[in-house]
Amino acid sequence: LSGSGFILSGFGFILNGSGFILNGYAFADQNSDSSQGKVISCKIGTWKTAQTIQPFFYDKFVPRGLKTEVLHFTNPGDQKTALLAGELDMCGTTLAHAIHSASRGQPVVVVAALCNKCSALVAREGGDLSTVSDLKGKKIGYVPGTMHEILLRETLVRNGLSPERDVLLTRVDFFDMGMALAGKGIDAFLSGEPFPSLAVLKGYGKIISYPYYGESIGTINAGMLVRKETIKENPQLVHDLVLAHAMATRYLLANQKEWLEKSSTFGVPLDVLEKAASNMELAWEMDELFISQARALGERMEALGVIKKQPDYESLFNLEFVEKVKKELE
Amino acid sequence: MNDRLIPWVLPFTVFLLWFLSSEMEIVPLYLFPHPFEVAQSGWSYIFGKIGDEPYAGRFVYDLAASCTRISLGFGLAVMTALPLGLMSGRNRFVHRLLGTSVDGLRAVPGITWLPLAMVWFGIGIKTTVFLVGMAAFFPIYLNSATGAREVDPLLLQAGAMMGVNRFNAVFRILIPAAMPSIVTGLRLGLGISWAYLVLGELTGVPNGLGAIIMDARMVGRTDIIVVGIFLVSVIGRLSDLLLKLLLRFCFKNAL
Amino acid sequence: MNDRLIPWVLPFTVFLLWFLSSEMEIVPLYLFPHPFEVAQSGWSYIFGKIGDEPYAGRFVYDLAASCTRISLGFGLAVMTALPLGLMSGRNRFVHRLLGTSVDGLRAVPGITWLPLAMVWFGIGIKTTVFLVGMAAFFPIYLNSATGAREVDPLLLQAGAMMGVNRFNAVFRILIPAAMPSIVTGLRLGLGISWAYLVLGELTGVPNGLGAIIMDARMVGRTDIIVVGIFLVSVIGRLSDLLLKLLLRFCFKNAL
Amino acid sequence: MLCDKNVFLGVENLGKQFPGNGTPLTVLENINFEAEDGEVISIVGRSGCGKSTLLKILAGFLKPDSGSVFFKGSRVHRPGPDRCVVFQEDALFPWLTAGENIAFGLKRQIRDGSRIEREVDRFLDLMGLSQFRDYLPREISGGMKQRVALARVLILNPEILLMDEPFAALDAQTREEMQELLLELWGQFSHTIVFVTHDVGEAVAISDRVIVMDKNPGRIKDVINIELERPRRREDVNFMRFYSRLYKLLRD
Amino acid sequence: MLCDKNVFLGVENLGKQFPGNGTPLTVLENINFEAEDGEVISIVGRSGCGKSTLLKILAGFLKPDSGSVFFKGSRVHRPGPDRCVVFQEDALFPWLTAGENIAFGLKRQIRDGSRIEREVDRFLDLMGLSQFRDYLPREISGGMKQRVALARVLILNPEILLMDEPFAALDAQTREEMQELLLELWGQFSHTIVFVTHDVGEAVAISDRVIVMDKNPGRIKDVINIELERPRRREDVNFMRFYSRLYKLLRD
Ligand SMILES: Nc1ncnc2c1ncn2[C@@H]1O[C@H](COP(=O)(O)OP(=O)(O)OP(=O)(O)O)[C@@H](O)[C@H]1O
Ligand SMILES: Nc1ncnc2c1ncn2[C@@H]1O[C@H](COP(=O)(O)OP(=O)(O)OP(=O)(O)O)[C@@H](O)[C@H]1O
Ligand SMILES: [Mg+2]
Ligand SMILES: [Mg+2]
Repeated sequence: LSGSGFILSGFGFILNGSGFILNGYAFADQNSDSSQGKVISCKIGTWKTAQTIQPFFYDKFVPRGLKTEVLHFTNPGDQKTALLAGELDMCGTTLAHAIHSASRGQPVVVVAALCNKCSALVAREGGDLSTVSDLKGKKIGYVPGTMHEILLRETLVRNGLSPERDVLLTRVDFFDMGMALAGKGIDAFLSGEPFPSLAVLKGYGKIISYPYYGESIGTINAGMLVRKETIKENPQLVHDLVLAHAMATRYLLANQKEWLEKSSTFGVPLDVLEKAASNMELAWEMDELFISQARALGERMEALGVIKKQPDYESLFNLEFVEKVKKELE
Repeated sequence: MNDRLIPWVLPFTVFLLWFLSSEMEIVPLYLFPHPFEVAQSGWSYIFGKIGDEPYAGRFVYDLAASCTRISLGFGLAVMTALPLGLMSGRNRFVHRLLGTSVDGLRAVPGITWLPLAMVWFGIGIKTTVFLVGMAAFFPIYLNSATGAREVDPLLLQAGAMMGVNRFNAVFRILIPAAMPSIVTGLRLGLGISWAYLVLGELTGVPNGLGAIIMDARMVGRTDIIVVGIFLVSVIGRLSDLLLKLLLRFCFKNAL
Repeated sequence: MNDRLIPWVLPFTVFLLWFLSSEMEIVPLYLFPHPFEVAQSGWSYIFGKIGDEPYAGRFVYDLAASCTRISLGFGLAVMTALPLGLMSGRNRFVHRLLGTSVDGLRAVPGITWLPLAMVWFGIGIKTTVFLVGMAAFFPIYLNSATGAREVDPLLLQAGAMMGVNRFNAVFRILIPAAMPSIVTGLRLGLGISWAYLVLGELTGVPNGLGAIIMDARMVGRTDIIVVGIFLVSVIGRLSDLLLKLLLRFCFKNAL
Repeated sequence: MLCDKNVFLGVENLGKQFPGNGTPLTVLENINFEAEDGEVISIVGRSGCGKSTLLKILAGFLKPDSGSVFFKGSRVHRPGPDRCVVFQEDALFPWLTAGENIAFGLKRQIRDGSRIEREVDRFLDLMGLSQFRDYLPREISGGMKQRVALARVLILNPEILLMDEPFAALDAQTREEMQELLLELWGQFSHTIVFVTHDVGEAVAISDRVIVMDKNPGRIKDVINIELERPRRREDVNFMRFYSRLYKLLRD
Repeated sequence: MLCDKNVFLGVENLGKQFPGNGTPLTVLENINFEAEDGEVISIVGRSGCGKSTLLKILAGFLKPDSGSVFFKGSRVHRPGPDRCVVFQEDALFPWLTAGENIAFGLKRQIRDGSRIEREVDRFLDLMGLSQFRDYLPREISGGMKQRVALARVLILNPEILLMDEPFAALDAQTREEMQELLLELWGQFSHTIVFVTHDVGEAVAISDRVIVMDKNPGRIKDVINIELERPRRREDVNFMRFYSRLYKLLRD
């Protein structure tokens, strides 16, 4: 590492040295036994999007003595790094990311689902594209290494198009997809909500396909991730969080208006969310089917060369908490 | 033309072009918002009541949070880069020791520090301050090294003869004499601190001007992004003026 | 100590610390990779066969692509910032016309230009070049303005008397005389061009060092990020040396 | 008085003010003189009397507030290689070697590389600087720098040479050597020379005519013709006479 | 010879070389002299003979390669306010006003603000600079700058004043005024003065003793005692005698 040294350690020294001022809230809150009656707080990471909103409602459902603080991210990689560094107790993750991480031997465990669906293949409105097979020879935006890449390739192959030869895949950041499409930089993109609905409502895009294929990957999208050691050391906390997650999910599913209204405070207009709602499915339950779909996802990823070897799905997915919570809720 | 109007010629021209192209819809409005729409969003962001709209009324809080982070990060950069730069400008050994490393690190994208900073400092204000400070470090370092290197040795000799010790010479002679270069470095550093604020606020902090820009980007709200550009450039310009004023107050020959 | 070794003291110390903390697992290896693991990833990235592993063998292509973009962007910045900076250093009107706008824009985060750049230039290399050039513009502008402002008017008078016209005076007198400041500006600009490459390559281009760093970040491959930091800093340092060499070749008093 | 078209260099009713704090400072007032082709004119006067300002107006660096300068019948507007200045301060280009500094102006006039080389060699030789062709200004002594400054304008073969205390920073011996060199070159090229100095001995040693200036405001107090044969010797009684006369004029 | 402890300033076997291109350049060789308290010593010599180098060694800016400098019985190692230098070049701090430049050294010694003010006022007055207290160096003329440079060291009441051609850039009249001022101040404060000059008249006018230096390598050629009463008049025959003698010594 070319001499980051002096400056880095200089910065580090000063930063850590002045820890009293800056730390403030950073280290005040590692979990201890929640039975002691004093309030402990834990940190949850998620995106500020409608489909990953549940953590913002946990506080309604956690047992007394537990408080949650939600930190939001824009990138699953950063979220996972924060989790591994012990800065978060639980965080959202896309399943592709979880598989990638586990295949590299990182001690992460998915303990609940977060959402399903949320993807759509969008083409430019007014163009000559109406079906997937029209994409031949077109430029399609994607984000390398994500769920959406896998789904895009799956969709193309299923429609008899070779992702390498028949279309031109173009790296575009998530948030730039709409711009790129509207500005005619690309002809289509496959991305997560709310961008597809946004494209439709603003009038420059139309959805030509939802890339869900029940017999393989299905509609799975994201889950909640914890560290292995958290499960070992504080299973009660994980349980409490999964329970809160389940209850929050059920609450939001029952109160769609509140869900969307809260979501729109993140910046997306309500009408876009209402349009997108049918393509977003909040979730918490996981079962064997879920894991087998994840396996299918993992196989696609290996075939694509995104991962080198399959992770140990048994230890990546822990159904224990979901099952226990399910019983408690019934 | 009135001298005080000249600086506004360019911004006004840009505004006019923007207004006209929006009115004539040369660029579709969904791609780039109309100035009035942006003005409305800006108004709501600054003066709106919290809760009325997604970003309404957050400005003061964002500004306060960002200013704190900028002050800390920029302060940290000044405290490290200025002494190191001055030393490396005057001392061959320090120059050789640091030169290569600093010149290499300068080229490293700020965003790549984010995962490492999270490992070192956790998420929260320390990482933010680190990233902001990192960005401001290099221009301050390089410019103060250039400045220090070109100080007339005669002035230092004159000081020594009048009984200034080596430590005092730094403050009494070296810094004032290198001031024009240092000022350029500080101004560049402060500017880039603001520019790197979005990186610092990308992760783990709930508010701030950088955070709101990234939030708006995430949900595709171009109007808010333009508001952000506008506000950051106004505030950046103000902080630049403040810095200049402060320096002129402290050192007469600084610009 | 051997003079040629001094620059390596710091990098070596950091490496040692890293190595030891990895060996002793002070920071868990899954959080921050072992140097050997990074070395392996780096080797594969540079020398591997394409297809063996996700990033294997892409280095040469990425390097070539990024170098092209940097050259174009940096070249664009030099071609605009240098003349504007020199003019604003010598001419009060230009200074007033541009000063406020440039000082405001300096503070604007690079990433916020991305949506606008896409509207203006579409996606692809033009946007990349614009972003890289934008980043390099400010240090070059500000430093050449400082340099030009401080050129001894006597030298310009001497030139005029020897029959140098105003146009030639820029190349024959103004630029050489302002060279130390200009060099600092160019070096800062080149450094920051590399640092902004990730932004430029975030969208619309298939490869490049910045693209790979962002891809690695997206999937959380810290080892590849560290490889990226290392490569960018080495290449950044090399390009800095190249720039210095070039300038020394063209202008004797430049450093 | 309208300046006679046949006059080589004519200065007419020249006035110059600088904006001071509040009230403008009159630096030059009502300056009139003429110079013939090939004449050596010295301007002496106390520090701050406006000698440099006058020279800068002659060179075309400054615009006068009133009056004008005529050169061969036409008004002087801008600097040019026909009226070259050797500055009071060191104004060599620090990034060029002695040889390159000397070649600088010539390169603006002719393209022929080998001819430039030859000319530069000739002038380096003339100035006794051949050894120092590739030295940067900071590597040579003050006297050498002034010789380079002289060479770089002589090589342009200007019609008028304007010299602003060119030898003030030199020691007495080097200064006298330079004066001799200047006169020798003048003998060869016979330029018109306007020479600013505060050294009365120097003025007597080289000039055909000495203009004595007054201060606050700067105007011409007296003009003295030095009717001495060349070469002049400082030990000469007549030299002494002119010297004392000028000295007294300045003192009062 | 071991330097006598009672000597005020003693220079002993001093030698100094600079690393030239390849072969080192011997600038000073075997320099020996002594100065008594309150004496005015001039050093004259041609450009490049090592005068400035010698002065810098006396001041403690340069280390000699051989020999040593003793001051009141102890060896000189570093610069200090007891041995102050007035530089050949302009070395005022450009960011401080005349008054602040003068106060600079004193602030290092005493904390009492109002006493500093009073002292500065006194020296501004002494130098005839009261009006220019708040002017920056670039706003005042060359003569004034040298007066500020002199004031800023005199205020420190140094035991030795080292002056490196301090008046070289001034016109004849200003120069003589400054010489008179210097002697007047010397009459008041009676510092020891080592005065480097290339102006023979100046050396005769102010010194008790003149050290004439040779060039290549720089060594002492002769020492001349100027046995003239003060105030000295340049028109005086004896003054002329010393002048010619020194002039000839330098010429050879
Ligand atoms: N650019 C300027 N702005 C304001 N005042 C000026 C400027 N240049 C010169 N002066 C003033 O004009 C007067 C004459 O200056 P000038 O340099 O012509 O004197 P000089 O006779 O050449 O003196 P010296 O012998 O010291 O060189 C001085 O009082 C000076 O302060
Ligand atoms: N730092 C240095 N490095 C190399 N050579 C030097 C250095 N300083 C002085 N010299 C050389 O030493 C010699 C004496 O220089 P010095 O400045 O002492 O001369 P001087 O007698 O003061 O001349 P002047 O009258 O021109 O001021 C010169 O030949 C000069 O080139
Ligand atoms: Mg003058
Ligand atoms: Mg000297």
